[in-house]
Amino acid sequence: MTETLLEIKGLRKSFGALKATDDVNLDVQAGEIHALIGPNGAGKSTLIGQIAGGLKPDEGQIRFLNRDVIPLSVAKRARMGLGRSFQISSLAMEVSALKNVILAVQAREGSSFKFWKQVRSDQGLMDEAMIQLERVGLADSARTVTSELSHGQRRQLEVACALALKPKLLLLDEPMAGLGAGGSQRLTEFLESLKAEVGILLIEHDMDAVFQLADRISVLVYGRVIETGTVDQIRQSAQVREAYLGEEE
Amino acid sequence: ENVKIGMITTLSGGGSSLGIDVRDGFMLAIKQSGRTDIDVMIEDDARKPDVAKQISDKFIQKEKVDILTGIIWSNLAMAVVPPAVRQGVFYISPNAGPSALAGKACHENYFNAAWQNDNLHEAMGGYVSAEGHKKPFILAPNYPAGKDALTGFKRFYTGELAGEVYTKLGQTDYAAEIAQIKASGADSVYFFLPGGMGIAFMKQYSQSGVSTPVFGPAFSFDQGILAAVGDAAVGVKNSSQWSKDIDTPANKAFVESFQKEYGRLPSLYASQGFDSANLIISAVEKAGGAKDADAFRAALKAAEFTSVRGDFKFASNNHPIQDIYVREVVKEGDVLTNKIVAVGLKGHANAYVDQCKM
Amino acid sequence: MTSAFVIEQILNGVQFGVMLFLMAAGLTLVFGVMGLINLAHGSLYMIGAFVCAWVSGWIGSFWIGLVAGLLAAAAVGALMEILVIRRLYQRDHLDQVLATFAMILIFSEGTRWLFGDQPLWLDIPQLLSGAVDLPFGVSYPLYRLAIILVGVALAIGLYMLITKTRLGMQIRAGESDREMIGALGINIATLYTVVFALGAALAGVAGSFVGALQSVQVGMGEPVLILAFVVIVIGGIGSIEGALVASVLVGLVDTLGRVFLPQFFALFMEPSAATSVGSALSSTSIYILMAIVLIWKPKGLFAAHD
Amino acid sequence: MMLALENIETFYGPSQALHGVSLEIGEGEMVALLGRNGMGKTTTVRSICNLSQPKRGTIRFSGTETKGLPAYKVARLGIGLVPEGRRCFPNLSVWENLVATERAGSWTLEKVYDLFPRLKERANQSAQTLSGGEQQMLAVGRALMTNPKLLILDEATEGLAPLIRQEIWSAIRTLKAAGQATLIIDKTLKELLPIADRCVILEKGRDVWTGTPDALSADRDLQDRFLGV
Amino acid sequence: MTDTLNRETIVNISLAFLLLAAPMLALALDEPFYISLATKVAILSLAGVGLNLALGYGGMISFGHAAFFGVGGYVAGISAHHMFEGSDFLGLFAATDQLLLIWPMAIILCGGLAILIGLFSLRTTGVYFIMITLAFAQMIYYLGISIPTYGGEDGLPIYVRNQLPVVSSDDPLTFFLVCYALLMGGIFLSSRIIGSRFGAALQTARMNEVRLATVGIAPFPVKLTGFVLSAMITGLAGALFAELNGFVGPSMLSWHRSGEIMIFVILGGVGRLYGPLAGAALFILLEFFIGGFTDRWQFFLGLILLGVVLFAKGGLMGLIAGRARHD
Ligand SMILES: Nc1ncnc2c1ncn2[C@@H]1O[C@H](COP(=O)(O)OP(=O)(O)OP(=O)(O)O)[C@@H](O)[C@H]1O
Ligand SMILES: Nc1ncnc2c1ncn2[C@@H]1O[C@H](COP(=O)(O)OP(=O)(O)OP(=O)(O)O)[C@@H](O)[C@H]1O
Ligand SMILES: [Mg+2]
Ligand SMILES: [Mg+2]
Repeated sequence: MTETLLEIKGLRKSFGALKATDDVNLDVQAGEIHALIGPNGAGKSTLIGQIAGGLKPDEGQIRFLNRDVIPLSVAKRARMGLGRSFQISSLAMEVSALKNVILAVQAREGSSFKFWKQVRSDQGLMDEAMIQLERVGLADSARTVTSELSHGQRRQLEVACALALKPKLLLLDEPMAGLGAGGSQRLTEFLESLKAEVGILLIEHDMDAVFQLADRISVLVYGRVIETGTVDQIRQSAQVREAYLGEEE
Repeated sequence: ENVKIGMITTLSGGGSSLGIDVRDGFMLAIKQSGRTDIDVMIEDDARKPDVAKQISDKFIQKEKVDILTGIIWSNLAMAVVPPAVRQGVFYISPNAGPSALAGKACHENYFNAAWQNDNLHEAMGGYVSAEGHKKPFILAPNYPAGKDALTGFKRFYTGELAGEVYTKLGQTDYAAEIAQIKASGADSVYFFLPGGMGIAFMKQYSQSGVSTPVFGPAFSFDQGILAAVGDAAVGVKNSSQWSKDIDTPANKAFVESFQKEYGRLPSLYASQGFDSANLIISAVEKAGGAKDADAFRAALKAAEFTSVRGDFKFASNNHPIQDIYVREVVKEGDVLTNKIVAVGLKGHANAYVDQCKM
Repeated sequence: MTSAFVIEQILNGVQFGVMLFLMAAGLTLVFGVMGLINLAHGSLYMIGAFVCAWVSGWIGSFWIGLVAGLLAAAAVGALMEILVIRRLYQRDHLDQVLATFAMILIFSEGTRWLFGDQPLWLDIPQLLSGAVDLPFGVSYPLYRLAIILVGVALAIGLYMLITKTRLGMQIRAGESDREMIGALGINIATLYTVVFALGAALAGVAGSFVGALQSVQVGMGEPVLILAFVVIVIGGIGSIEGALVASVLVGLVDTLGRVFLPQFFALFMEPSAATSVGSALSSTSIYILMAIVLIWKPKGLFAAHD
Repeated sequence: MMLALENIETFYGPSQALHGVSLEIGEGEMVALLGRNGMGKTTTVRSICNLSQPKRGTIRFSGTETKGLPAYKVARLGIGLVPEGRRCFPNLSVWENLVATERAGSWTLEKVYDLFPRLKERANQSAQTLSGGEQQMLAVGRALMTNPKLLILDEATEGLAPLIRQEIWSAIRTLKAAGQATLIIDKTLKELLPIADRCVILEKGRDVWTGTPDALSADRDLQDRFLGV
Repeated sequence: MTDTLNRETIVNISLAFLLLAAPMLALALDEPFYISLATKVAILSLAGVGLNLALGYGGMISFGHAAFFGVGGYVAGISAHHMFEGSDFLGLFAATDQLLLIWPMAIILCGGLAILIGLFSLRTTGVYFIMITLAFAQMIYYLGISIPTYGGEDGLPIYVRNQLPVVSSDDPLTFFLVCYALLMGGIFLSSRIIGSRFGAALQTARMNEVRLATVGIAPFPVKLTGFVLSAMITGLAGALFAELNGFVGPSMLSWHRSGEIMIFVILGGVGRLYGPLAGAALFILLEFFIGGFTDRWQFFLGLILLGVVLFAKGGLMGLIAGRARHD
């Protein structure tokens, strides 16, 4: 039987008159990739923000691992096993790629209030971080300062950091954006292989990837989920074609 | 062997004009004495206590001075004087005279050649009383010197007050206080607001059209500052132990030679610098240098020099016993200056003599 | 305590506030809008006041002095931007702190070198001397009313410049992404020189106006600097209307605190202790105000963006 | 030639990102710049705009050599940039972003609003709070408002929904038909190749292949080697 | 890459050595005064080391560290004052002249104060943080100038010399060595902290708080802890400074002092272990030597500082040891 990782009920969030999230119901099961698609400005990132904790919903429920997480801080939710990547990358720019990942590993492993032991001499931490970098194909750039990474490389690094948390649920906000055609393909395969260990809520405008990966797809338009279904169902839906897909080949 | 004097004074930033006047008066006296056995080293304390302390360490430890002098501000004096005199060095104050150093923390090697901080205020308190004012409004900044000032005033003015206000140190806008003065029905105003605060207050006071007479200590009406206060100051009575028009030969010669040397009229501070130097010179003369501390101390205490302010003696706590005059700001041609109109206190010492156990 | 007294004190508070705005206006532009930490702003204010005092003492007209003060501050500002500040945009904010701190030393000593050690004399112009009668039996110095007018006019002018003109948009854009605005064809370097000079000119004007009320002396810019930063931060960085509101708020709190706090404590304390405690508290009132505002609204009252 | 790069070499501090890139764009031509992540596409764009001045090599735009010119002068020669990562001015509203750097020409506010109605809807919203895709639209609109002779699109369709992407592509086609010269970087070969006149592939800071889209489409091996497809 | 690292290490060792050698040399040349100058450098460097932890590593630009510096100083001063008067503090604590009690007291008090200030201030960021820390420091400053018991603006001279076990704190060289040891201890502690897990979190808080929270570390406690540690080090420096000068006063609490400590850090190189030492040493030596040379010394000091900012990226350490390494 599958376990429900995330369950959202009746979620609402407005910015002034704008309803960015309007009565959203959604769930993600273990071992599932649930894709969230929708036009620009539909409220996808806003939804992710509320799940991860950066934004406070106005109304509704978010349950993660059967626990109401709305009162919890971003950091607490992350420690519970909620990993995320940002649409516009958000990294520690002045340190190396490796250090960004190390921080994630260290946070997962336990307290950061250790003042004496040097990170540099903590081989376990380093090895673990390298493994994550390798998985996303960034091992060569491990020692490069993040601000010197190209755009695409930074996107990969975000994913590595999220993975280093060994999350139960990954929230990925357009991970393919900025990756070249080849990079997207590789990431697609990689996410496919992750499925077994972690549930994924995937936002992506790259339809090739979405159709290839998703077990289920929800379509968000003006803050509302207009449809949820399998790849085929969504492909067929006239409503979705009109609002989002357009005349795909 | 030469007598070595270290002068620590404020020569840069705001407030530097006081230090410069003290220095110039002091050096004028040294020059006039024609002595070649006195070396004076001068350094700028930038009005910072720790810098002053550092310079004093340098003067004492490196230059091995016999005498320190020059400090303008009480808080700097408090940082420098106690440790210096304990190391056996003499300190002659040409300006600051905090009550602690006159009372409990007095020391046999500390001499003040200017005044105890309360002196000028006490004189004004007495004068305002004597002039028959019944309701003065008094104000000063909220810090020890300000509190001492008003306490000093009240020591000799014992009647009713229209109001007593402590302003913020460094405040520059006095509209609110002026309105309070207006509303209080005061028949006179006494203020102690040193430096730019006093200039600002006087300007704004005269602009406000309030006509209640103003009294103050000399600090806000002294030669250096009068030009900046402008005509607003004319007619204001202020208390001082010195004035340019004190009619003694020594003072006449001082005013004339100072003006000749530096091209400006001397200020109160210049006179204090000048007197400090002459005090030292007289003691050096008498004790044959400063190496024999006991002899030198005794010679200082005797104060056998001609002060430009007239009679000068030391009280038992090494602070002056002197006359304090009341002056009035007048215009001589284009120049604003002061004229003595009365004697506020005669042969006055200070309130801390008894607290000093030397 | 009559109502006229209270009204007059409120007026004093507002007036002091607008005066603060006047002093902060240039800094609002340079710091609030361009995002540049210029500690030497107070020095530009001082330079304006000195030149105004000197020229008006020499020629005998406050107004010519005012223009001279404005021009001198603007010129020094432009020079400062070209020679120093321009090299620091790409750097850490803290380098600006160090560089402009160094400029304070240079300007203060330079001014002393040029103008001597004594404070200078500067009086209010004949035209604006005297008092006017207002309702409720309050009579108020004309010059201070004029300052209120100039301050408010400047506030409106700046507000229009910043929010309504293309120039204003470009300045703000330059603050957030200097490289990008250049890549879109705007000569941000020259633009910033001009704006910096404008900010300096405003400082010069403020110095001249306020110098006539206070003492024109070396170091006069320092308290102004802190107050101006306080005002801008309370108002919310980048917001002109915020700076104006904050100025008036600070002016009122400071003035009314000074007047009424000692009286308040006198209700239940003996008089001398009340004066003491009251004035000690009122000395810090604006800092307490700032702390409260920032604890309540961490980005100031009129946060331009969060 | 409108734009000609000859053997340019560009550094970030001590590290060299371009090791000799040459490329040309003629009037009305549309050139696609391709390559895997980190191969130097963006650096090439930055070099053209003089945001990173090349250390060696020459760049001519409309007959002017741009060496040593400040970036704003290069831009005023007629280059409109849609930078990687959008870089809208966050503290400006949508409308302000569009008009702050506008230069006269055929593109006007109305036309941009017609192209992206969403921007009109959000005209007074601060750019910071726009969704990713909306910011992307804004960046494109902002560049168009400068009415450039050469439009540079660095991943301009990143993060855009398929429908909008189709609109942008059709807008690009319209632009091209109107004779707009364009340098374009984009990952969706499917849409890019049909409209590009020429393709240049970068590999480790060098241009390793130049040719027609047809030749590229035909050559799986080439794609595999340099684009990782 | 490794050679810049080595270069910084070499520079660091040289700085530490020079500071240690200066008073020895002074003693050999019979110029004991320079010992107290070196002591001043050591103490103010320590204050800078404290600030650097918050400002350089944690990105918390505190413009109120004088509050801690001064409070540290006042602990020493007040304690000595009561010792001298033979009275108790508020009738509660017996006065002590044992530095080994006074120092921890200063450190703990500053830590407590920093918790209080930090709890409020850390809600803000950037320039707002700069100003709110200034606000708190100003409140304490005005408290300092208006409390008559402890001298108000005039300050409080320390008449009794506080004591250390075994060694004599009265001897300038001994006192220098004590300060030097504490400075080196402070730097070593900083270096451990920075390299630790906590240090990694603290530095990420500077660069990107969102990132820190995203990996599951709450930024607020990290920043608060960093701020408190920083305040404690600066507070200790304040206690030493009071001891050195034999005096405390509100000038130790003033914003000029906060600014000066900040200038040391920036001048030396923000976020460099030995930056505060380099900065404080240069500043104090300049102040001392040009001060003895001309009245207009502040003008020249200004020019020199300006030269350093314009031509040395990353302060003195940037100039002599190259770019900082963060990986
Ligand atoms: N703080 C805010 N204030 C006002 N409006 C906001 C704010 N944040 C987001 N919005 C608006 O809410 C809507 C939803 O934004 P969101 O970022 O969630 O979109 P999205 O679905 O992720 O779009 P995209 O695919 O373009 O990234 C947008 O129209 C955006 O402009
Ligand atoms: N600011 C910088 N400092 C140092 N090196 C940099 C900097 N920016 C980019 N680089 C390096 O230069 C090389 C080229 O980067 P560039 O951004 O041009 O790649 P790109 O082809 O645009 O990649 P992407 O498709 O990921 O955007 C990369 O190896 C990158 O690491
Ligand atoms: Mg989004
Ligand atoms: Mg790129």
